[in-house]
Amino acid sequence: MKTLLCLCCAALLSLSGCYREQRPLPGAPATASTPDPLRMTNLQPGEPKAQANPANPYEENAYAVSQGKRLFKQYNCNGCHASGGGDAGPPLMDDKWIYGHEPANIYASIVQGRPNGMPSFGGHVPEDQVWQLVAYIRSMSGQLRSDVAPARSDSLSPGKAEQRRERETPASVALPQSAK
Amino acid sequence: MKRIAALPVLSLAGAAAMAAPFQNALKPAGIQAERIHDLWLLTVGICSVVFAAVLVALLLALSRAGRSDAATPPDVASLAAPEPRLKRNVLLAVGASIALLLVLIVADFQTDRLLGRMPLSDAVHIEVTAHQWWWEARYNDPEPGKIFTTANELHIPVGRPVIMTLKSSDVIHTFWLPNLHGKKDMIPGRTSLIRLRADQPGTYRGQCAEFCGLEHAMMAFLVTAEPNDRYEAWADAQRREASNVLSARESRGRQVFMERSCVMCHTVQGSGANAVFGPDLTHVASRQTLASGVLPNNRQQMAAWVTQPQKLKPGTNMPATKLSGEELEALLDYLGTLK
Amino acid sequence: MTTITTPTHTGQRDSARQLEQTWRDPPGLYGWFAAINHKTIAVRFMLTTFGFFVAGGVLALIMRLQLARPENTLVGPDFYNQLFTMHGTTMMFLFAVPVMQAVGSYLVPLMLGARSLAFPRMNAFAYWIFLFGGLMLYVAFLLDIGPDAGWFAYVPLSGPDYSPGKRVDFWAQLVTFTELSALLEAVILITTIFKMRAPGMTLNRMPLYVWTMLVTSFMVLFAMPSVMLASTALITDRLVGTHFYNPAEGGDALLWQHLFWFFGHPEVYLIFIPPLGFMSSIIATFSRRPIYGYPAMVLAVIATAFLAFGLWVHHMYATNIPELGKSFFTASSAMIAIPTAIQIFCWIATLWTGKLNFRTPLLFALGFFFILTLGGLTGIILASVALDLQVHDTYFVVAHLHYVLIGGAVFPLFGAFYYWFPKFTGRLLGETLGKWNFWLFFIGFNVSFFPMHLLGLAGMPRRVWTYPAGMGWDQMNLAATVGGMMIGASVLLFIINVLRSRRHGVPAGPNPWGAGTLEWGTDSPPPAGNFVAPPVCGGRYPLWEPDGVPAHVTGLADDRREILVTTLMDAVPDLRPVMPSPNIWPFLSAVAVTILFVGSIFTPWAVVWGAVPIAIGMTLWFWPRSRETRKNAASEVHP
Amino acid sequence: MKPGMREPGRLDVSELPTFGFGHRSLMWWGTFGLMLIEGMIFALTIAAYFYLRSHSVTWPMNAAPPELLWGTVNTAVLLASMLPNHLAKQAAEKLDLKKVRIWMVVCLLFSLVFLGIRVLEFTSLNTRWDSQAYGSVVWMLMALHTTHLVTDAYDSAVLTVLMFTGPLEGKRYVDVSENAMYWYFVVLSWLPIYAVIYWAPRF
Repeated sequence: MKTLLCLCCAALLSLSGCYREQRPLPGAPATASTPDPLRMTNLQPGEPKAQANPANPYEENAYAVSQGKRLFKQYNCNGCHASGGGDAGPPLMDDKWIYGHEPANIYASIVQGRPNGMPSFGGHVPEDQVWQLVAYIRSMSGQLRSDVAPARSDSLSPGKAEQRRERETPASVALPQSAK
Repeated sequence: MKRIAALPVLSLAGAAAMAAPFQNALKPAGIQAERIHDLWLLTVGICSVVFAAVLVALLLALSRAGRSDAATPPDVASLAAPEPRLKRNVLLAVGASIALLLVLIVADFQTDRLLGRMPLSDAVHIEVTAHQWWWEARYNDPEPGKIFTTANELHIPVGRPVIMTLKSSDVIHTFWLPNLHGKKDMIPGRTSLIRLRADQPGTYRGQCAEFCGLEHAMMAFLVTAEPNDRYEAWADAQRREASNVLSARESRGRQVFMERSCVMCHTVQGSGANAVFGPDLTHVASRQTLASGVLPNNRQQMAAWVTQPQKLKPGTNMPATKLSGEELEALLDYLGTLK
Repeated sequence: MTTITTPTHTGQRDSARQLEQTWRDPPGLYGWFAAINHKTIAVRFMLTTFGFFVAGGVLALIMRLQLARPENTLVGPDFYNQLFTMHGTTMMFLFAVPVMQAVGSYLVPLMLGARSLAFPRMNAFAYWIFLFGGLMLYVAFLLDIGPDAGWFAYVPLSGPDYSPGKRVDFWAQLVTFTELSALLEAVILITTIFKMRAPGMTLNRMPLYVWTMLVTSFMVLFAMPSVMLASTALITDRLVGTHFYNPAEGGDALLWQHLFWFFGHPEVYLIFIPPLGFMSSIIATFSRRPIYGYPAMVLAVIATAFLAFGLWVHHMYATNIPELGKSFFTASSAMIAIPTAIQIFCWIATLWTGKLNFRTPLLFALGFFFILTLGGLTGIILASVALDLQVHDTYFVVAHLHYVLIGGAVFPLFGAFYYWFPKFTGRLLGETLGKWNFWLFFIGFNVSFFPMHLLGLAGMPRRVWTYPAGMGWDQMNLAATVGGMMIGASVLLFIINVLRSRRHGVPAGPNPWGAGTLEWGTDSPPPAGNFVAPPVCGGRYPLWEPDGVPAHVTGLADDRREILVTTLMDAVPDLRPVMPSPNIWPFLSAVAVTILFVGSIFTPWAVVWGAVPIAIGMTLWFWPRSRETRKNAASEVHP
Repeated sequence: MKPGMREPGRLDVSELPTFGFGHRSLMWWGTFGLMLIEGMIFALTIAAYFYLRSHSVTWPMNAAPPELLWGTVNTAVLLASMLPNHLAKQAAEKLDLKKVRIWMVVCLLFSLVFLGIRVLEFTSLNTRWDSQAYGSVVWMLMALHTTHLVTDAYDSAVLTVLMFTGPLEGKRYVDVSENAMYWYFVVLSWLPIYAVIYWAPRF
């Protein structure tokens, strides 16, 4: 029967499944390998090194990104980054990146903190949660596929949902005047 | 295969701990559940009678009716002539069913009125907030100093009315404590009230009844109904801050608590940890269960819960925390002091 | 008993051949996609819905295996949530409602003595839409994009914030697919029933089954728009950031529940009313007499339909809506038992005074009495606010709804398959296997679902992927699983029976049961044009009329698809329009619509660019072919 | 039974007309069914509008009511379009091809005008679908009705072309007449929607 046939074909496909839709539970799946320690201790601003940046698998996974969004609120990132708009801390939804826009750079910023007020969350926030945060932060400037990036929240809407943001082309900038 | 779950191995001890408290609508232990149970008995009685009557009528019909096969000529007389006997019997049956329905409807209205009329003097006010997938309970009091918060395990005084304000912090949950009362939804953006009273002391188990996501199945809570004086004693204990008189190991444990992920979500009154995204742990050691009614609260389960929560409650928002053996032992010691 | 089509003289035999030429679908692969004959489409429709029924059943068995023992880890919460969502969605949207329309689209024209359904191309289109919707859902499911927020998809859990990814969007679009298909079918059936009845088939001679399909179709028109609106609002919330269900921006989570249950409760009766028609057909035939109390039966069905729209709130008793409202809905929910009671009593009266022929169809009809009555009574329990507060969202409700839907719909449906299978295929289903099929199903069903009443009262909530040991739930869950397996086995027997009987069954002849309605007056299976000479209807059971069918219609062209249109009330011959001929555009348009719907899951712009191919497809579908037109114009008679 | 039985056992229908207008035709019932469905959808959306309103303190929620100008103009245009539409219907029922062509073209011109104005209407709603629930439901109503305008305009366009190019037969006049009926529906269903969108926020 035609129906059955189609279902069988789909069954073959499904052996792979659709990673976007899986629910990787922290600890369970392979999170991105932590960037090498050299880069970890590298605080100098400006161009991220040309060397390979490990990709963040969570950037392909809608559930992980939405977890990142939840943690972003929970860990009160809004306190300084005001839902990406920027306040005491720099905005995260624009194209300007002081310490680099690659997942590894953002990971380092969160884990080690940065001068001028960004605290270090190393140890406090487990690794896979950091990677979830990294994925979400990159969605704020439209770096993620729109079918992975979060839709609007059930809250007062701060503006366009991440999934509908224009993709910014990240540019590196020096520290803002205020911070000097 | 990717869909095979991580194995939540609940030890037999766990099962036992869960077996003790009941969760049963047919064992009312409070006035509200009693009233519903009375209505239940009446309704089931009437329905059984009706069911029996219909079946008897059917069987009689089958036994007395003649037999036939496809060749038997159809009897179309009824198209021409009315059938008064059938008419009378059908009308009688319909009349009887209408009458019984009216009885049931009246009884139901009556029960609703009674449920709304529970005396409320000297009530305990509790604000219960549901989270994915645990329960937060805030005991309100006219004196701000006497307000305290706990999680997943409530104590209430026997014979005193309890007024619960129900809220949700994320999706729709339903508060259900079958031995004491029926359900009430907890709908984000709305608050609702549930009034109940425990008339027999005991520990009763409740569970979220509205599908609320990955761990809907593991969102239970315990309510302990006890004499007023013991309740007051418990409440006083809950109001106390965690003591800071700690052994070296214990204060090392507190250091771990403060430096690792625990502090990001949990509160321990008096320790400086005051995040509100997980259950308040000020008196965690005084509770019977962990992970909202899923695990018995003992040292070994606590260790498993801290280090690999996803194995015990897949989908929970509690992150796995990597700890050295020494850190873990110290942390467990510290948590053990939170009585 | 008279049959209508046995050719009497050569003239008629020629016209029979000619009619077959005119009405049959074109041959070959193209013909397969261009087919529009209502019987061809209906058979495909039935097979497809039955395929989904089996698929949904398999999902249910996996769930039962998982719940067979406490703390089982056969499947995890993520997959389990997809399982029960898919099971509910499949059974409600892909089986229960469409299968009733599928059977109706086969039988209604035959019972009315008509050559075809009205709008045969739209009928084909509706089928393709349905098929593609169902396939989309299952492909998504196999790709791990299966919806996991429940078939009721309550917001905010199903909303943008708590259901990341595309799982729920596929669910919402499936709703759009199936409801579109169902709405079109409803329009087709209403038009057919009102305007294409055999001359003399006044409304009060219409078979009870046709009445149920008429009422059901009207209910579809009023109920389904509600869920389409709800799911559209859901998908816009998720995709373009509207705030229908966002309390923080003035939306409301309960808006979803109102819209959903305003559809959802009538839907139960969409599923339940056509089987009442099956019952009336089967009981009349196998007790060899007309159903007692025809007017009462018709009025009862209509009353059920009206009441069905007045009780959706009894799914929301646990929410904080005003008590007064709840009392009203308690009353109306209880009152809907009355029309059903009336029908049950009328059937019993019919059996009481009839001569019974205990064949498998009658067995299934009798199974209905036991199971549906029990389900109806637990329904009265659920109508009561106070009791519902305890059993709502527990396994008690699972038991109740399966007693109502399986007892009220699936048992009569199986009876109907056994009853009409000879008409579909020309051969009878095996009687022995049939009896096994029935008894396994009947016993298995009760073993599986009766304990669930007790489970619910013993505090077991619905939709839990596992449960702790020592709650006193273990044995009852095990029993439920065993019963489930028995049901599975009996459905397997049914399939075997069908496959064997299709080839080796006893040849049926036009009227194997000696039934009284018009579909039995033509060959089995019926010719492409249904009737060589369409009958004139002389009573409620035309074939049982002492002097048989008073006359046959002549003067309809047999070289083109000419049909007879009669007047609304009295079925007086009025027009003889020409029906459209097969072409492939309904299929292609359905493909275009599918592309738009699936595309709109990923980008709102799909609605814009996806509309272009649809416009093209529909235009070519409508555009008249000049040869045909000339032929028709030549023999035109102006009003 | 009409028409008369020539010989017993035969009901000859060969003199019956092959098409007819109004509720005699199947097409009328098909259109009627679609109108019921769409009417139901409009009604439910309006119900949702007032449901949300009943749950909100201020209405419209932090937004100004839509400007009246374009909506009102469009209402006038839509109402006016009923005249050529009516004449097209009459002509069709008289099987008068020349008149049908003329009035169908006029109708098409009207539809171009009100589609143009509809665009301006969207610009004068003073709210966006994603600003709050009020905006969402207003845009939903407008989008639903606009869909009907577009589809009906397109139907009429196709039918008009057919009327010029052929091939024609009697039942095409029925199509024209049913198309006109559907047009009535689209116009008349606009009146309550207009009242809700433009006037409800003002009271």
